[in-house]
Amino acid sequence: ASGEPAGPGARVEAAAAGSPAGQPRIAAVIKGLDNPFFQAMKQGIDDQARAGGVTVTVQAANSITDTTGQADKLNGLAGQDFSCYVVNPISGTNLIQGLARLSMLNKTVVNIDSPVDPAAAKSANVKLATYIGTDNVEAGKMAGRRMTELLPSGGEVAVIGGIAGDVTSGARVQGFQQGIGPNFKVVQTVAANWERQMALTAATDVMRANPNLVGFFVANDDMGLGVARAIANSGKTGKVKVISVDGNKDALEAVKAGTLDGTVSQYPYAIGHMGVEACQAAAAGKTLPPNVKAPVEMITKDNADQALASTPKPFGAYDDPFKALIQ
Amino acid sequence: MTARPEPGTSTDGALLRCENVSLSFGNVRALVEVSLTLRRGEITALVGDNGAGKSTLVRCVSGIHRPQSGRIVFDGDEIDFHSPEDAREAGIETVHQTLALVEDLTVWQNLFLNREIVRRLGPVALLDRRAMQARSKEMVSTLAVNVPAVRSRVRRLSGGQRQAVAICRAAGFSSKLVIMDEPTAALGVQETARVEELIFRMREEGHSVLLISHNFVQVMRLSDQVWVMRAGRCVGGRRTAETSGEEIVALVTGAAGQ
Amino acid sequence: MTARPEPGTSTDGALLRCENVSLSFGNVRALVEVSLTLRRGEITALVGDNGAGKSTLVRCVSGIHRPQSGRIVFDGDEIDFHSPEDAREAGIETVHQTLALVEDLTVWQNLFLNREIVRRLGPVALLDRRAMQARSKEMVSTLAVNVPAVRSRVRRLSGGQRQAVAICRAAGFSSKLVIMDEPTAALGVQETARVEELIFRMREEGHSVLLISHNFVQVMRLSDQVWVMRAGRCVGGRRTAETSGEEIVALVTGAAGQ
Amino acid sequence: MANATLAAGDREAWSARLKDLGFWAEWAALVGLVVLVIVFQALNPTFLSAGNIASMLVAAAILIILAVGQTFVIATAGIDLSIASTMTLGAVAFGQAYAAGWGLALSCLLGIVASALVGVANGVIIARGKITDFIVTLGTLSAASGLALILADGKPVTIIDPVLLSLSTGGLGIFGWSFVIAVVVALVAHVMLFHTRFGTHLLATGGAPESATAMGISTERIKIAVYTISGTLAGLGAILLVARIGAAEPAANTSFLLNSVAAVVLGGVSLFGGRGTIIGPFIGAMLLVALVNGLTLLGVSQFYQPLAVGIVVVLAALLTRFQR
Amino acid sequence: MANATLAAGDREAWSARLKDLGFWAEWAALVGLVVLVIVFQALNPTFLSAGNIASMLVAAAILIILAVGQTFVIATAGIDLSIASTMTLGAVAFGQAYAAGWGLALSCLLGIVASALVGVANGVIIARGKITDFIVTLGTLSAASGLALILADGKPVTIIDPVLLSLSTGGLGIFGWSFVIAVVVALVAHVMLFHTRFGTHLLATGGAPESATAMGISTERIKIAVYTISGTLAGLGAILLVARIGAAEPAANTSFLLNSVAAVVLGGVSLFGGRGTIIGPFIGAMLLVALVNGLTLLGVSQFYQPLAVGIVVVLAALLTRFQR
Ligand SMILES: Nc1ncnc2c1ncn2[C@@H]1O[C@H](COP(=O)(O)OP(=O)(O)OP(=O)(O)O)[C@@H](O)[C@H]1O
Ligand SMILES: Nc1ncnc2c1ncn2[C@@H]1O[C@H](COP(=O)(O)OP(=O)(O)OP(=O)(O)O)[C@@H](O)[C@H]1O
Ligand SMILES: [Mg+2]
Ligand SMILES: [Mg+2]
Repeated sequence: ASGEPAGPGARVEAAAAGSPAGQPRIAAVIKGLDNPFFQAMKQGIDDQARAGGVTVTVQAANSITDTTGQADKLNGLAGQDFSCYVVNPISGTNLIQGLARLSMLNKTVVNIDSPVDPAAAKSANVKLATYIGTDNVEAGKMAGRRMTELLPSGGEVAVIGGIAGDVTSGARVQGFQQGIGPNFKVVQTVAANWERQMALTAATDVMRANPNLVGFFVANDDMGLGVARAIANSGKTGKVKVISVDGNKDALEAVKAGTLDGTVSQYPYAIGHMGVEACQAAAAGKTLPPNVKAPVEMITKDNADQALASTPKPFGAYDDPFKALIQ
Repeated sequence: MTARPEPGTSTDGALLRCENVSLSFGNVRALVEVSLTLRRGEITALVGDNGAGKSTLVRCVSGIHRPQSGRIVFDGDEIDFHSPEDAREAGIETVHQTLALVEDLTVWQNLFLNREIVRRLGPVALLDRRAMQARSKEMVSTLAVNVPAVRSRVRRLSGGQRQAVAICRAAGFSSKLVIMDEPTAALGVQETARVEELIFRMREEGHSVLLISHNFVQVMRLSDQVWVMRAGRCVGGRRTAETSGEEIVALVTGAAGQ
Repeated sequence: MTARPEPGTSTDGALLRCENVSLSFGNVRALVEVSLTLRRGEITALVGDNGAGKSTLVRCVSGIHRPQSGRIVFDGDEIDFHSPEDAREAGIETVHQTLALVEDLTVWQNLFLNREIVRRLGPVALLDRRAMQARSKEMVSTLAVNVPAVRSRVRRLSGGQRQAVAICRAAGFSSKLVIMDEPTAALGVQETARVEELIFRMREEGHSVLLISHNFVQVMRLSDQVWVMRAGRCVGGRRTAETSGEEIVALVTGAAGQ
Repeated sequence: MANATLAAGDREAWSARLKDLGFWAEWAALVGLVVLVIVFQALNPTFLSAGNIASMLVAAAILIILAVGQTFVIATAGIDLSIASTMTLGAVAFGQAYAAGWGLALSCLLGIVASALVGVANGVIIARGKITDFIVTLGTLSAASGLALILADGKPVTIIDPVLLSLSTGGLGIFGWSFVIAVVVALVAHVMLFHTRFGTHLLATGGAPESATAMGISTERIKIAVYTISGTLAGLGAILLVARIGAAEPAANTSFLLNSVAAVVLGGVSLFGGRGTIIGPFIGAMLLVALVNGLTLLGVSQFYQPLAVGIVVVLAALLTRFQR
Repeated sequence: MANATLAAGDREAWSARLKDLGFWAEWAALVGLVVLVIVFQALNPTFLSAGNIASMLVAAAILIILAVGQTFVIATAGIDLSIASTMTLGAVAFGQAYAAGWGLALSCLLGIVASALVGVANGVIIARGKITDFIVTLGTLSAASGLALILADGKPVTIIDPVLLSLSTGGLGIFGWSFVIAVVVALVAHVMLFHTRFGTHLLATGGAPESATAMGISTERIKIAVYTISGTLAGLGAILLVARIGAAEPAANTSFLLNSVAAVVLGGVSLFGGRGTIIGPFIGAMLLVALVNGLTLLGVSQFYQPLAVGIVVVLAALLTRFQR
């Protein structure tokens, strides 16, 4: 329900942008730099742009915490002659200023992945053409439900998060806590700064402190692989479950191999892909649906093969309302 | 072996009196029960071999070190300086052997360090650079032959030029006692003559001077009283008029008893 | 005004010859067409006011600065040192005025800096600390009266003790020319006497010595030849035997023509 | 007469300076900035458009303010590694107070005070405890971000306030308010450093602490003062940060730390203390911001940007090689 | 006879040293480590279990190796900010070579060579270009991580190799192989620093570069050498990192940077150069690892951990206050 766009009117904007032949020039500002999740997103953007014959510039923040740097990049692009902006803000508000400027210029703004804070958007007169993404809280919930499925009798679990205070990590962890059954007890939450090496060390320590631990929830795949390694090192493979979020290729392979017990795949590829489609649709003067749910899958050993075969695209069918608009 | 004030030196005219001052660095006994007296309005010399403890004594008087035992009386009051600032406020200016100039600051900034001239502009006090530069120029040219630019950094100066700046700084501000630790060591003949003139002038103006020097000819020429240190101890003091260079050398080398 | 080698000094026995060496720092002309000659096996003195350019000339000869014009001939070859290492390799050891000791290293480490004694253990060469410490002890005790521990850091030493260490370092290694920039400035009487002895001994052993000093009595006592600098120029040279302290003073102050 | 010679000396000094390579090295950051501007403008004409200049200036404001604080510390031969997390703590304190209904002014004050207190703690521990600056501020880096997390319970607080919004979007022509504030801060800092006793004592403390002590300067008091200044400026930065991103977040703003030091060093200030300018770090900060902005405008790929930033930083620093 | 007096001096020096506060300060990191161990053991008995000790030692190995490299640099009054990203680049180079089928030995070599080259670049630019260490290594920090991203195309490479696996899991009793390697590195470094000419020249370069130059030491060569050593050790660290996590990632390992410097400073090495030990940084690294391990074992909340780390770091540093 979050990420409700603050206003429709994509048609007017596309016209105002005056793009020749309805071809948008797209600028995308996404989050990470060194994280495969956002690379898949970029790949989705690039692939669809190539397929649709539109030009696109993708910029990313220096790191997942670089709120002001990301704002600077959007501001840098805002002054240029782009007709459509695809943004994946690090926090709910950090891009507000630049977005307000874009709305003033009547540019199309497509919000993907992490939602812009609706209240802030409203007060700054930010008009979002559409929102495409999955809720990180929802992803966490799926992981929690999967954990409950794997361990019906519950037990002690631990959470390995990203940098302490990070918004994405916080939402995923919050979701996980909501998703697990009442028999579970979260004994510890450790911040491993999104680093695989730190996650490995932390998981080793946590298992030592809590010999009865039955599972880990890890806020992204990269750290999840570190935790899986820690479990293997201490000979507890299978005895301690790990579930992470993202759906990167390496993680899918680990799920297939059984070292990872599941990953919530959010399909950043599809999100990026649809982001560009939304721009195309807006440029063609179509009215965009305000809120589009991106596909999300719980990948387990059963469907890991399928997932791997189609990665980075989702293996199942999913609802893409923009496809019809740009046909 | 321990020295005590000469019978001849009455303590009435004493400006500074050290009594059994001791200080060790680890197992180096730099000062061992040093007692000596400086009279008001006189030039007092302190001589001794390298490593005898002269500079260490100076540092005790000027607030850099605190003696581990013994007491120091200055101008009638027992002093216990916690910092060089205390000593400067009490009226003791020092030219340290290692100069204590700030190499990255200019000559004028060094001369007026912690004595800056300021103009008040309402609540704020701004530096009066012009005034300080002009005064610095005057001060330095009284001593130096090859006068360095007052706005060049001290780092650029020759050894003797630095020495001149350090002496100017100590002499330029009225104080009761000016301590000079080997002030003319790096100076040329002309500059040395000027510094000696300056020292006499200071005595005339009523300041007291403590002079450390290895140049016994100079010591005999300038001083009213000589104290001799050897291996951390003060081994004797003489009125300059009543002694000779040979006697002082004998005291320094330990060839003579007290 | 420009000085040229004295008619009396034949250039045959010359170990070092500077010809029209000039060097400016920004707009400070530190050396202006300096020409002078040092003879083999002699003690040559260089005198002049503070800031006259003596140390700068020394730094040119020992490879720290490179002259902007002019040439320097050492031991028959024109030299163009790119670093002090070149100079040391050519056989020039220098005691700099600012000492050039490493304060955080110990006395023995300083004495053997870049001249370390090593023991070969297969492919690796390890320091022979004991040997260096023992030799250091000997070296320092020839000069110092209050001998500092060779394993204490130089930072801890008194002004004169440091000077002694610096001199030991330059004297302790065989070289063709030893340059000493005001070596006895900080030294006591006894230490000064020992250094003077050392300088004579070096001459006897066939080394040449370039001595910079503000002490004209010392210069007259020690040297065979005196060169005088004034404001960056070499204003004259004399055989010591043929001149007097007064003449030298007159040259330094500019009271006499060449 | 003395004045007349002085003035003559002035002119002479200037003309000599202009010929001196060292003079240009002092202005390395400026030379670098000018070169960068010319290159970017040639490659992409929107670079010098009013809109882009305005957004660069606004983007530079926080970094300038932090760099000024860092300059004071570095001029005393210290370093403030905690500057970015002190800012985070200030932002969180501000955010919590605002969310608790304290009102804008009071919340701002609280944010600045919280940051200033971290600075005071730094200064007191360093000066009185005689511990290396690096390790103390490394400790407070960690401690301040911990405090921020605890205070905020790890969650960001969205702050929507019309005054803050106009602070971050309004301004005088192309000069956004936050840039104007940064300029004022830099001017005051310049006067403090070069026209007050405090400034001279600060440089003496950095250049030769023992000599400064021997001249009766309390280096302890100077140390405490510079860290307090740096903390306070971090607090001011925190307000601008909240205004800019519309939220008070407890997550660390790590990039500001290295960038603030980089701006100072690019500005020609020696890390060994004793020398410094304010204009240098100011321009250094602008250089860093212009660099990222330009690379973004040119659409340099995200993977190549760090490489490009690294190379330009080293090249800009090469200009300072003639210094000293 | 000379030898006899020397030996007597030795004994005297030792007994005097033990009474000297300064002596204890040199061992501040050790004192801190012992205190920490006692406290943690009292609060949680698993802390000193063989298993936990083993995992702490393994976890410390990489940090120790980086800290040793950093010590060489810091002893010359420099700082290597690029050490962590150089490691990243080494890991990526290794990973790419391995994935391309170069075989383990060759790939390891390539990884180390890639890192060493970054070190050489650092050294050459700093020494020949005469630019401040800080800014050059800040530049290569950025450039190396950019290169790593480009090389890896932003993606991690999973590496499963039995030799690597046993490197990260096997060992001599509780001493994992990687810890054993770290100890060997530290021993060699100690000998280099204190028993070779190179070591003395290095300390002279750090303590008084001008004096060192005047004595004919080529400070340029020393600078290049220390950065090359630091880069090479970062490469070795990269191999251990890949072995540990089973993958070569282009991710920036930022925490290693500040931790490596912190270990060195906690180990009593002055950032102003000219002095240093190897055992100090070694223990400093152990201290940092034990601290995080202990806090995790005790289940200290993630929000309180940074605060605790900060406080302990400052307290440990307080022990060094009597130093100098
Ligand atoms: N900070 C210190 N730490 C350890 N030892 C010291 C320290 N300062 C001085 N010493 C030692 O104390 C002794 C006296 O030193 P001091 O500097 O007072 O000698 P001095 O008489 O001034 O000699 P000089 O004529 O050479 O200047 C010397 O042996 C010196 O090594
Ligand atoms: N690195 C430098 N930069 C600028 N000026 C310098 C530099 N070194 C020396 N000078 C200037 O060059 C002149 C000569 O200096 P030098 O040190 O050679 O004098 P000196 O004859 O050794 O004097 P002293 O007897 O005082 O040691 C001085 O005016 C000095 O200020
Ligand atoms: Mg002395
Ligand atoms: Mg000189």
